[in-house]
Amino acid sequence: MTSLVVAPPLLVCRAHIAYGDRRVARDLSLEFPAGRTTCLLGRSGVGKTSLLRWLAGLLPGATQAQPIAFMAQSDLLLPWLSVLDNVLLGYRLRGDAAALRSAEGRARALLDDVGLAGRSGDRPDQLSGGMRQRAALARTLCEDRPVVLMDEPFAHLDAVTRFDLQDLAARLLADRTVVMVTHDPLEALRLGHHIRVLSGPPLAAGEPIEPSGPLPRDPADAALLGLHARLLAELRGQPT
Amino acid sequence: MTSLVVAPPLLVCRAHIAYGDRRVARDLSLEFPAGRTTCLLGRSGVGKTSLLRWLAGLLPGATQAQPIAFMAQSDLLLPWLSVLDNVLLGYRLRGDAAALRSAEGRARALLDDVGLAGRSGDRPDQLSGGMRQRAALARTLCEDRPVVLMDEPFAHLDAVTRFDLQDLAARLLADRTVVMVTHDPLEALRLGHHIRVLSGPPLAAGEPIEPSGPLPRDPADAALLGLHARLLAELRGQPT
Amino acid sequence: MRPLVTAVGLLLGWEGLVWLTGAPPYILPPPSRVLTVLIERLDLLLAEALWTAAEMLIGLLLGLALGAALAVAFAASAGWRRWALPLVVASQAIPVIAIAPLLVLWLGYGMASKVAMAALVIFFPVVSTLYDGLRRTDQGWLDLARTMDANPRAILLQIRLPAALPALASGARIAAAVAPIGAVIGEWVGASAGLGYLMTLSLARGQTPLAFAALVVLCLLGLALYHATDRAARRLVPWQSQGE
Amino acid sequence: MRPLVTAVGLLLGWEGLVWLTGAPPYILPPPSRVLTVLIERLDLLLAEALWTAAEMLIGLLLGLALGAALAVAFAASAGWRRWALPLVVASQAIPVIAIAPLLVLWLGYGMASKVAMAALVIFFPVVSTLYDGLRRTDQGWLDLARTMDANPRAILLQIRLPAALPALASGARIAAAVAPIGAVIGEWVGASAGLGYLMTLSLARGQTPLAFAALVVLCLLGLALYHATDRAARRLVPWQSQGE
Amino acid sequence: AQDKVRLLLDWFVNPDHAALVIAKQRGLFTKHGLDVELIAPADPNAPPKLVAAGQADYAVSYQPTLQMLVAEGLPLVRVGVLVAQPLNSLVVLEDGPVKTIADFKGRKIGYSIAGFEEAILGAMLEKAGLTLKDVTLININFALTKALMSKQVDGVIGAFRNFELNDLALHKAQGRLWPVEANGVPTYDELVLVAKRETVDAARTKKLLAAIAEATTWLLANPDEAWRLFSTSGKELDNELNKLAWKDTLPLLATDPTALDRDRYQVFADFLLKRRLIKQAPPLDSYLRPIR
Ligand SMILES: Nc1ncnc2c1ncn2[C@@H]1O[C@H](COP(=O)(O)OP(=O)(O)OP(=O)(O)O)[C@@H](O)[C@H]1O
Ligand SMILES: Nc1ncnc2c1ncn2[C@@H]1O[C@H](COP(=O)(O)OP(=O)(O)OP(=O)(O)O)[C@@H](O)[C@H]1O
Ligand SMILES: [Mg+2]
Ligand SMILES: [Mg+2]
Repeated sequence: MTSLVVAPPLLVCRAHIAYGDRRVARDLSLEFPAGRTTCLLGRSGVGKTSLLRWLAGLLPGATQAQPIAFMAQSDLLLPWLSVLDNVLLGYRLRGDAAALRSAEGRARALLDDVGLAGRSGDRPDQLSGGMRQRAALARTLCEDRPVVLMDEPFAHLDAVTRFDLQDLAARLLADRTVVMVTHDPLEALRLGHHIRVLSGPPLAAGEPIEPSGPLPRDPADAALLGLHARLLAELRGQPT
Repeated sequence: MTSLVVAPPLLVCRAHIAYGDRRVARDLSLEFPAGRTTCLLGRSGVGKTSLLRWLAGLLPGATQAQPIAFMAQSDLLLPWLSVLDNVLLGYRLRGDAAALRSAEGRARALLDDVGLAGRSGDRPDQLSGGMRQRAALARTLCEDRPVVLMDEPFAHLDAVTRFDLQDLAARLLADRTVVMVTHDPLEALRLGHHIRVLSGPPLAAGEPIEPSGPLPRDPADAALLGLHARLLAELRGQPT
Repeated sequence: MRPLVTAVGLLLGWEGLVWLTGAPPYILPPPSRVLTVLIERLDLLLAEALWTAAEMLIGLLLGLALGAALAVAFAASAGWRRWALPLVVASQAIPVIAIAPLLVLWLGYGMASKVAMAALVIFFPVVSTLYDGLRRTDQGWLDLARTMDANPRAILLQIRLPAALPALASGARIAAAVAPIGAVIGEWVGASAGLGYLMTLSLARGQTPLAFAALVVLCLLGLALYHATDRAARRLVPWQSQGE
Repeated sequence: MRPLVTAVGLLLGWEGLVWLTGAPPYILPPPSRVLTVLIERLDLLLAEALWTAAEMLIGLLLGLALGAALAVAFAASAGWRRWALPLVVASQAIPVIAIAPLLVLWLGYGMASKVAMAALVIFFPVVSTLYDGLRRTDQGWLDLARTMDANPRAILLQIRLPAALPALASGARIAAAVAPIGAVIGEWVGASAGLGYLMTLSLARGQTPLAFAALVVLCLLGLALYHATDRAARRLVPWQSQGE
Repeated sequence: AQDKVRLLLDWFVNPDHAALVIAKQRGLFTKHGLDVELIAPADPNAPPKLVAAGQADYAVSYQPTLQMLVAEGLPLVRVGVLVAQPLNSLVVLEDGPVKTIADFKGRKIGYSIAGFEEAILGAMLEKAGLTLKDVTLININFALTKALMSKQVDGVIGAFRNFELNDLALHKAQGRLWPVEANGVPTYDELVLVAKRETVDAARTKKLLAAIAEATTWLLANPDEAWRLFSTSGKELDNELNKLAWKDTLPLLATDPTALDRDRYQVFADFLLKRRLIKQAPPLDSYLRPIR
């Protein structure tokens, strides 16, 4: 399950983001290095989701340069499709029958990985909140794109499931350009090559923090605990 | 802001919970002590939300014995009401004009507490995900009920905001009977008089864990760290 | 059992109305008289009802197909929207008396012109509600589909259309309810059979009870079609719980 | 500018239709003739249009009010649903020819019976869509309201009704589009003014161009009412983005 | 004080109503102490029923309609006459293939009033040696000239001799016409005045008919001035068709609206019976009320 395309970097260049009169970002420039996972932290409402939507080309003025997989803050499952069909949504929408057939096996495997093997025929409204989030995660991973954008992908999962799925994501997303919004500093430390704390308004990114060690990292690592404190302080608005 | 009614205990007595053929709980009996906060942990899909809905009297066979405030897993803000009006929804629905007037001040204070002071006139679709969750929290707290049921109330909040709002909740919910579902063992340790790990199916509750010390507890406490490991193990299905 | 109770209740209400307003039998015959005629002339009524039912059904199917196609065209193309939408709205303002000779000229006096007239009445609620539904799609879904490189066609057919099915169901219910009058109006184009024809005929001859018996049969046909459509519509959107 | 282009386009299309089908002028007059008559008899047409517009507007308002009230009653009470819903559905099957004498009997020859007839046509889409909307309320909101000890009335008025406003908007759009035909049908009850009256009269007199001029004015009235309603409907649900 | 009278026309105002309109315009009703309101409905079947229901005092209707309604038990009486002969006729295009009624064999005929017009047509065809089975009947719903001119049908029944030929002429077509009463159908009164049996007021009716008679006399003597008065009395009356029809209609108006030919009703009732349009013929006295 390696994509053939080499993952590109993501660039934000002098971006303006505004909703009506409310300016979220102004002249924002930022780079997300190719083939790496960048975790974004930031206070609620600072503009993380907006930035991600910008990167996905969903905001006015933004463009989507390369194929991406996008996992939004809400699960966005289609209620009329089974869980399996939801996971395969991208292939169904692109209408390539051969690709769809060949993807089905992977979709089932992914559902198995996220613990929904027995639920692939259920409708989304028969799932619990965490199950829905896992289905959305499986859909995003199934897309198999060089660039992956994820908005709080594990927010509704219990600690154990979260830990396992972090491993899964780290494995499947290796060598892709990933931008992941999270509220959990430990999650960022476990999964991010780079971690950036966003502040604002206007939206600004702190210096990238680059913990060492291969992904996924061990959260019990003492070095990480120090960074944890630093992240919290930065979040609190007191850069150390 | 103390409620006049003395908070009652909550009892689940030989409850059956099922969706069609899918049995979630069978002959479940459980007690939530009066005036205390019980935190529920459990794997995704085990039935936490179902249990909470049972307690709220929202499932067939269940009854709602006393006034409750219920915060669901999704924010359930009404898109046609301003944030302030959403917070006051209960008072508006009950149609008691005097109560509504007297609650407005508290609602504004609560919006201030959750960091939405400047957004009380906004429509919910102008808020970020975390802001919406904070508005829903304010609505729940504004209800000022002796029994409060909350389903993952802080899931979409960054670590700092979450910490502050945990304090707020602990302060405002003291002496009430609170049942809170959470996925964060540290949050449970910080806020719960009792912590119960749910397992299943069929749904069953582990022995109550009762950390010592007043709420909110300090997460850095060494005693809590031990309990943290125990909770994780119990979640993983290996009770220590 | 329940429909029977309802029917008896309605008949009593009707009798009460006759009694209260003092409407003479040649304007509003009492239900007892209408029932007698209904039973006496059942063979005639059923034969005519068959015609009307056929017009209703074909008109409804045609109206649904045409309405759905137009709504999709409006949702898909600004050109269709700009040029055809005013036409569609304006078409609802055309009385049968103005359009009947045209229909006859193009389609002749056969069933085709009647069905066309019926479909003209029936298709509009379908276009209108479905088009409304198609432009109300959740923005989140549309955004998701865009990130998946879906073309507008796929988005329309696989996201917007299924999401608009509850709206279509709503339109289909209205369409089913107006199908009887559509068929009767169709018969006005020039018919020699059907309940509408029978009604005009018997009203002209002063046989008001027979006219009302035909009306009762027409209403029953309408109710049956409405309930069948309602059932089908509920089945169309199983993911959406609908109260009674 | 754009409406003008549309109008010219439609006229060209009409002329083309006449040319293509070879419809004789006494059945489908060419737009040039109709335009001439339209301009020559503008004062007459406007005077008649005033009547019809009044009937349309009053009928629409009445229909909206009645439809909304009934939908709320259906949503609130199983009794209303059981007894009145079949009546409402059946009411759509009744042709004007059967009910006109009754209306005159009860409401006299004045405007009241015409408006009543128009409202009868107009109210149904409103009941149907709004009632559909009322029974589609998000279960989460209903549960929340229940935990807040809201009585069914408060839930209906403060949760279900606002949540169903997009559906009501959909119904109002249909109602506006059928309002012209409602008014014309109303004029059938016995009128001495109005565009429908003028149309019947001139068709019977072989003055087809005048009839079509009246039809054009009627369609314009319909379009204007539709667009006004569309605007109002969008304003009704500002929280819901609607594409063009 | 003026006696308020509500009179329902059979249809929109047209030259057939000349006497009524002129009586009103020249104040002849007022002169006889009546305040008459003329109301035009769109459905010719409704007025007699509304009179029977007491919603109006008089209605303009047709002899065949009256006899069929009375046979169905409506409490109506004929109190006067406006046109004392049939207007109905069978019409074809002059340059069409049908030269005699016998030529209709295998052709299409349009009608508008089911039952009654079928019966008339049946009688006419039988006189020419055909039956209804030899032709195809098509309901054209009053679009007579349109159906003829667009060649959707070969002939139409229900054409009024004072209107349809003129309508054809205005569209530069010529019609050929067979009057019904000359081709196998008993003669009858086309336009009659009816009232409700129980409440008919002889004295008032006398005044009404007197005003109508006076108006008829005047308009026959002053046809051009009468046309001006008529054509300006309401909307859309001043048009070519009405102008042409006016000339053809005046000679058809009954000079004596009180006239009553009882035999004609007996014969026509028998015709209706034979054609099975009525099940039994009510006694003439029950629905003929001579006003002298
Ligand atoms: N409406 C429904 N119809 C059918 N099955 C349902 C429904 N709601 C929940 N379930 C099933 O009931 C079980 C318990 O669901 P519940 O939502 O209570 O889980 P949970 O513990 O809250 O999970 P999570 O942590 O993911 O929110 C799950 O297996 C779920 O699939
Ligand atoms: N549709 C919208 N209309 C108006 N304002 C909006 C809209 N969406 C977001 N905003 C505003 O833009 C700002 C950034 O929102 P965004 O959703 O990007 O925050 P976030 O960092 O993702 O927050 P959270 O952690 O709570 O999800 C907030 O102030 C929010 O109120
Ligand atoms: Mg966000
Ligand atoms: Mg849950």
